[in-house]
Amino acid sequence: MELANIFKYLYQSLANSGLPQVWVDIIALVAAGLIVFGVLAVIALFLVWWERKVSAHIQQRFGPMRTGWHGVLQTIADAIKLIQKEDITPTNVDRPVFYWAPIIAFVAAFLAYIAIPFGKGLIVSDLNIGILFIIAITTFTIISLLMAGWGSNNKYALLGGMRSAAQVVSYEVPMVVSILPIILFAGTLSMVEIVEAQAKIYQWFIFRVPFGPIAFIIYIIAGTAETNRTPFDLPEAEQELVAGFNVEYSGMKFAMFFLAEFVNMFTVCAIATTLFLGGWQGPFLPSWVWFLGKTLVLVFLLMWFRWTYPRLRVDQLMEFSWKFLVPLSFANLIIAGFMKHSKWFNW
Amino acid sequence: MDHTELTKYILEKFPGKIELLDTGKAEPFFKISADFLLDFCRSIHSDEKLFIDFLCNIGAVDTGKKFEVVYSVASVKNHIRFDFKLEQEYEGAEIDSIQEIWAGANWHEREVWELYGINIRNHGNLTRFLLPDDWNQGFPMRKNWDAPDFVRMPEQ
Amino acid sequence: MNEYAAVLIFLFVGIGVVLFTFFLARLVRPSNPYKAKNQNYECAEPPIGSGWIQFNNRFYIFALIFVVFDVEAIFLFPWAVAFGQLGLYALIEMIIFIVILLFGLFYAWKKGVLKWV
Amino acid sequence: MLQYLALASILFAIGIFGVLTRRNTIGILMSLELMFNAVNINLVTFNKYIGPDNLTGQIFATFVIVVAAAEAVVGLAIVLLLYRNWRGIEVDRINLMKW
Amino acid sequence: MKKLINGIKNLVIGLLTTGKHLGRHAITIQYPTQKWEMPERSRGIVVLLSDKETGELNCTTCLLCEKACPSSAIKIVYEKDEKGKRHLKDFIVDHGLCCFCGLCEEACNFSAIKLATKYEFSTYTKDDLLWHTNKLQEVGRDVPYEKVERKKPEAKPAAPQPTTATPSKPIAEKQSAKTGEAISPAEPEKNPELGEGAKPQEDK
Amino acid sequence: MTASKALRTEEFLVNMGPHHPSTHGVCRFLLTMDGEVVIKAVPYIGYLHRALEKICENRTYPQCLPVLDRFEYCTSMSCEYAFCLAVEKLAGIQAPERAEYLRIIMVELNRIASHLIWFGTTALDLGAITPFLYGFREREDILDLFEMTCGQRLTYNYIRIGGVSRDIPSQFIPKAKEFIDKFPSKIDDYVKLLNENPIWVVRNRNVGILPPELALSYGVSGPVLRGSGVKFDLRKDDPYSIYDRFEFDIPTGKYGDCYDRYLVRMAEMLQSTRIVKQALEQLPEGDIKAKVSPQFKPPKGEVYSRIENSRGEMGIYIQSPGDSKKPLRVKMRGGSYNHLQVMPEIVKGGKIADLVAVMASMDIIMPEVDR
Amino acid sequence: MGLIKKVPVYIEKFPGGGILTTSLDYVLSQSRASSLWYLLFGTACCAIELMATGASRYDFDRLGMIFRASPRQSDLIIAAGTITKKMSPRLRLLYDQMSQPRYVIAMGGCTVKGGPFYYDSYSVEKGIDHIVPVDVYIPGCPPRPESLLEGCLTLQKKIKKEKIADWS
Amino acid sequence: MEVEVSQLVFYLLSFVIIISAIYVVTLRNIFHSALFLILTLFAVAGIYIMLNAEFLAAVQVLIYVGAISILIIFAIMLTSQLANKQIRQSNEQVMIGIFICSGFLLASLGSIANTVWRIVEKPLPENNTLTMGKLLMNEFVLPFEIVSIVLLAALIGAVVLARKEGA
Repeated sequence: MELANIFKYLYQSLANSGLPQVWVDIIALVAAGLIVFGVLAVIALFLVWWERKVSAHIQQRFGPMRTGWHGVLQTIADAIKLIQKEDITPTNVDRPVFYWAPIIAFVAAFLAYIAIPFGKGLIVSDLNIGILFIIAITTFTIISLLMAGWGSNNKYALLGGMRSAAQVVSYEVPMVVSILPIILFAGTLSMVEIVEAQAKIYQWFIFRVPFGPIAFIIYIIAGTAETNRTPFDLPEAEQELVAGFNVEYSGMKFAMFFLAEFVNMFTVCAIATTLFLGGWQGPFLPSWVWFLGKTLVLVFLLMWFRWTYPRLRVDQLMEFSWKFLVPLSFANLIIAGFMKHSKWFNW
Repeated sequence: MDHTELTKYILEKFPGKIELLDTGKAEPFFKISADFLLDFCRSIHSDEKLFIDFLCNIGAVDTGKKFEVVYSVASVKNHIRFDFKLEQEYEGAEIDSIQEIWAGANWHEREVWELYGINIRNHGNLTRFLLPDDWNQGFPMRKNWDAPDFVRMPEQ
Repeated sequence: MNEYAAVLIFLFVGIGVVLFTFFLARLVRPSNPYKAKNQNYECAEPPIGSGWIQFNNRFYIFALIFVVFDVEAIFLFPWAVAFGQLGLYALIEMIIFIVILLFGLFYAWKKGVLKWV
Repeated sequence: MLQYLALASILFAIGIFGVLTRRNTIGILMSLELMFNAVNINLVTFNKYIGPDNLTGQIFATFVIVVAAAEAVVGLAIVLLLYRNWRGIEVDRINLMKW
Repeated sequence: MKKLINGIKNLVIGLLTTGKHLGRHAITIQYPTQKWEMPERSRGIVVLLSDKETGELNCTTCLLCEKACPSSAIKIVYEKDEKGKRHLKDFIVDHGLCCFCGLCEEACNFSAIKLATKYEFSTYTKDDLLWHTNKLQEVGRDVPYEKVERKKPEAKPAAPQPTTATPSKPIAEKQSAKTGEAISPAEPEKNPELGEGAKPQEDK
Repeated sequence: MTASKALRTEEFLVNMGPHHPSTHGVCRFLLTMDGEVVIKAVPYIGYLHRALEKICENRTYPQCLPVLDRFEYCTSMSCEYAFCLAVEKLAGIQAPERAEYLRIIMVELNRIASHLIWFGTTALDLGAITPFLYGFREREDILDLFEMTCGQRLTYNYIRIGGVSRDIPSQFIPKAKEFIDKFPSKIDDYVKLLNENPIWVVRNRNVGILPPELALSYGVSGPVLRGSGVKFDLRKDDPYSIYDRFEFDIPTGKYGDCYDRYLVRMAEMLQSTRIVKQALEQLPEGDIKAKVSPQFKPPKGEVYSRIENSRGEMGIYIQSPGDSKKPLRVKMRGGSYNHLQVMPEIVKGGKIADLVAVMASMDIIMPEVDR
Repeated sequence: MGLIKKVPVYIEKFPGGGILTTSLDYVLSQSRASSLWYLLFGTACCAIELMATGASRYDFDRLGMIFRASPRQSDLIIAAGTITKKMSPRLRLLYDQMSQPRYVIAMGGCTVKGGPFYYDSYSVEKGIDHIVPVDVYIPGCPPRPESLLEGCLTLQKKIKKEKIADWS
Repeated sequence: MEVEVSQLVFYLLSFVIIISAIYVVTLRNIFHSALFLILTLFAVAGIYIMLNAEFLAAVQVLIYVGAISILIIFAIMLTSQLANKQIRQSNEQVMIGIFICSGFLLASLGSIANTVWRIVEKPLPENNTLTMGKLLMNEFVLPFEIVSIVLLAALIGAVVLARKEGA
């Protein structure tokens, strides 16, 4: 029972309805977009709830309990409440920039899902530059954070925006270089082909010692930094910058940032799953279950980090990236190159 | 040094300029004149046997007739502690700043100035800090102070 | 080509969905702006000066280095894809390429640029 | 194909306009980026329509991007230096300073 | 290198520590459904106690609590009859002023006022926190207490004992000579079943 | 234009506080910043100035105690204790032996509770949220003990002039012992979470170094002073009450940075458990309160009495007119007052994140500053 | 004002419109009540109890209450601790900067009426209702965490009764 | 139909490019200019995709949007009196500028129209990333290595120029 077949069937029946092919494609894509949005919204709502539950249980609390069974409706209530909240646009802000920043933040996070395979055949469009596309499109997040920081006309927001931009920029290099060994071995940029290169469990890139685990660790660290989560959550460090770049945001605009943050977290984990953990591959269960399961395990890992570690200072953060991760990732790439050349692990 | 030794030592070190008060039951309590304050502080700070390196507290008192300013000092090294105070008339009360000896005196003196209206010479930063910036109701810690919205505890 | 139509359509769908939720919120939410509310938040104090401060951005130098390494990374992608069909010389060329740039990184490191000024 | 070339020339013309009229050095650099992009569009267009056997045009465009990046890096560093020394990055002021 | 390995080790130890707690059961008390059992001495809210049989207030309008209150939260409205005896007209406790220190309870010689172990009294208006006799009595109706009758302290001279002796006097010796005459209102014999560790001074 | 000033970009002013998550209440810093670097930090206080001293002047001595509770609410027991010691010194009252022990048990437990708040908020300020919750979890156990004894969680009004208000209930000792026994293992958890965590170390090491000379000159005391390497603890060096009967160590730091202050406080919690343990074992039977009338009038005199609080030297100066049941003047001196004063000196040139770390390690609590 | 404020008036004229508006009201007010994000604002003793309420034993999160550092994103000020005259304009500003709908809980005696600092204090604001409109008053000095939780539940009850049509 | 849609997309993209490019060079607020530059560059990436240069499009987004524009924004933060929006951003050469650029435009459009282009109707190589990788490693290996030298030079130059301050 593969979901992909259902979508194929729906697409076929749409194509047979006599509409011109262009319109069929457009309608199918719009529908796909809405479905992806729905899935993401559900995932984000679930992640928020899950994060609260995980944090609560790490801290020997219960977390949300009173809205629905064990608080499952909590984030939905939050969302409905945020819709009702007044949307304040302070007088001194740069209005268009202030308005568009959350939209760009969300859209950048959303676009990445074009190329992420949720399961076998469950990909909106298997771009031939898949992974590169995702990396490229998510850089818009930086722009949105800078816009939010600048548009707010607030010193804390500006400092937060700058911090996050610098941070994302610094961790972009180790992130990109840590996925290069995978591309080296898979010989392709397409996400689907990368997954197919890891058909057997021993082929998962994380198990290709030594470069695989190292690349995975670098990727996870850099991904944590890119999504601004503890220990790299400086841009929204409550104790330093109040709420960082989204100090001035309220209501739905804030909700968009919030949503984008969790979608980004899921993106990072989904990419890690695809690149290192064999994506949707797995026995018995439907492919999308495997994909979701693996990704959620990684998400849980990020949450676990968040509720365990203190936060780095901004200069230490930078130095860690440039003085440690960047040389390490390049060294790892060279090792991987030698391995590829000498046909080790080249199964 | 126990208390009697300490008292004796200090009285001998500053003959005639300092007066022992029989008020504190525990540590020695002296009274000095306001113009002797700086010299006194300097010498107890530098004296080898006393080495008063720690200023505990400065507190002003409005006795109803006069202001008193009480200094509590201690030595971390020699484990001794004593207090001394000086008196000031209501009108034109003014004392020297002892920040050059103990930098921590800064805020204590500011507080004395702000709440009691005792001027501090050479303080350098006498600005409002405990009270609101736009406070204009005088010096609230004085005994005779009153304000329209100040509610005294009903006498029981 | 057709694959990339998805990008365009997703772009519109994404923006549309966000704008739609904004519109939805506009229906429900109250709106009552006044002067104090619209003041910028600065820890419950009236803000001092404009928020558009011009400040010593020490991140700038990191951005400089980043641009260089980002450019380097884009050359690594085609190399990595094609490496399976190339020989050892490609590896050596790439190592030379990387080492030259890492030299730049170490230069910056030694010059103390990577240290926070 | 012609439409792409036309677009490139319009973009290039706008870039020229920016270079000529901007007072702010960063504005000039941004206009330069526009011109680089116009050139790149041309390169890629020629690649597709005139020499599709190979990807020489795209390779060249990549190199142009590299040069643009290097130009931006050095150019902005110079801007920074100008700012430090003269507290301003307006071109006409810098011209004045020169004399 | 050693530093690096050590660092990674300690990061993992941190993860394990939080992970260990993840498996444990929460210690949360889910308030509206589960309730924390307040210790008997908890000072929750000021109530007036009434006699268990008659249902009358224990208060004799001696005004001791009003005097003892450090924040003047207690107001007693009374009128004197011809014999000079005070009759309670209204007993007002302002819970907006009260600092829940328990001094009134200690001052009271007739077990008339108590800080009960109740705490759920949030209101929508400020005036609802100004409790009059009936409310105080109503809330205090089911509060358990041990009735303790004591002498009127007005009879007792308020004589401080400024002992001029040096404080270095042996403590035990000093305590052996205790006088049972003066009754301190701060006596802790409200819960005799709890204080068996040391019985406080006897009441004569 | 060629002056070195020209090479700098503009500095800007930022308000940090009075409503700021890391200022532990309502302290306000006016920061002059150069990018992320703090050039100058000017503390503004008084947002919690409640005129406690003025209030005390119009209360009888026993009535002062609830007010004193609010002077430093994290360790209310210490405030009461300091005040009672001062009054007792003034009037020559001696508290019974058992009361002295009970006081010490309570004060030391309260010190642990206060340090747990410090531990939690420090961790929170540096971004670790879970230790905060753990710290408060253990604190609840201590508060249970307090509530069982005196009926309140925070403002106890337990220690009275001449003794304590009530004897401990019978379950107190077993519960306290249980707590004392399990507490070191909890500390162990904290240590595992933070002490050696590389992120924690780099955030705290060599940050906010406070040299001992500067500390003394500013009147810094308590764990902060000890973190700077000065081995000075009033409980040992100017022993009051019966502290000379207990065995405990005074932990000191070496470099005077945030990490040292952190270690000192962590060690102090363990030392306090040691004291409580000994006190519980030695706890004698007997009276718990000397006789003091509520209308009590101490003789004319003045006294400054100091104790070691969890935030340093807490001193109470009382002047009694002799013929009144109300003090003429009560002056309170809290450790934070001086700690906040020295902060601008040591945060200069650090990042804004360092300011937060220093603030957390100083354990400043605003009512002690503002009163 | 939200556009929808006028809509119920029209909808209710249609058959079944009443049910629609009530159920909409129900969903909206339930969600408002179940997701009260409180502003991290504490000045004195009550702030410690506020923290304790957020901690494991009492756990604010159960009620869906989490803290936000920025007033823009919070729905509720729990005024925990004494508000002095120096602080009161700041409290007002914070309240002003919150986005509506917004609620205030006065926690503890100091915020209700000045508490133990009502008399003899020259600097304490005698009740924050002079500064901001207060929804729920909680007695106590400081109130126990349970009292605070109960206060929040009281506030939730109040919110659940609210209708969109009478929002101000 | 297919052709029409792609024409439509092209016109959309060129509209975005031209309008936002004009904003880049004329807006007073330099930060807004930078944002419009980003928009322009993003749309140019769309043009690359239409020209079957997907890899180049990704590179365009990655480098221009992700790196250079951030650098530009940082530089703006660092140097401009942003609060003061009244600063005049263009100089007196506006008329000359319009003249020159319209002259250029006329000349180039004319020459484009008048040139006879030898269009080769042939699809580009299938996987352009792979092809580029091969090309870079074989035919363009010297420029490729020179790129690293150029980047190194840029890096060192920038570091030397920008470092001065604290040292």
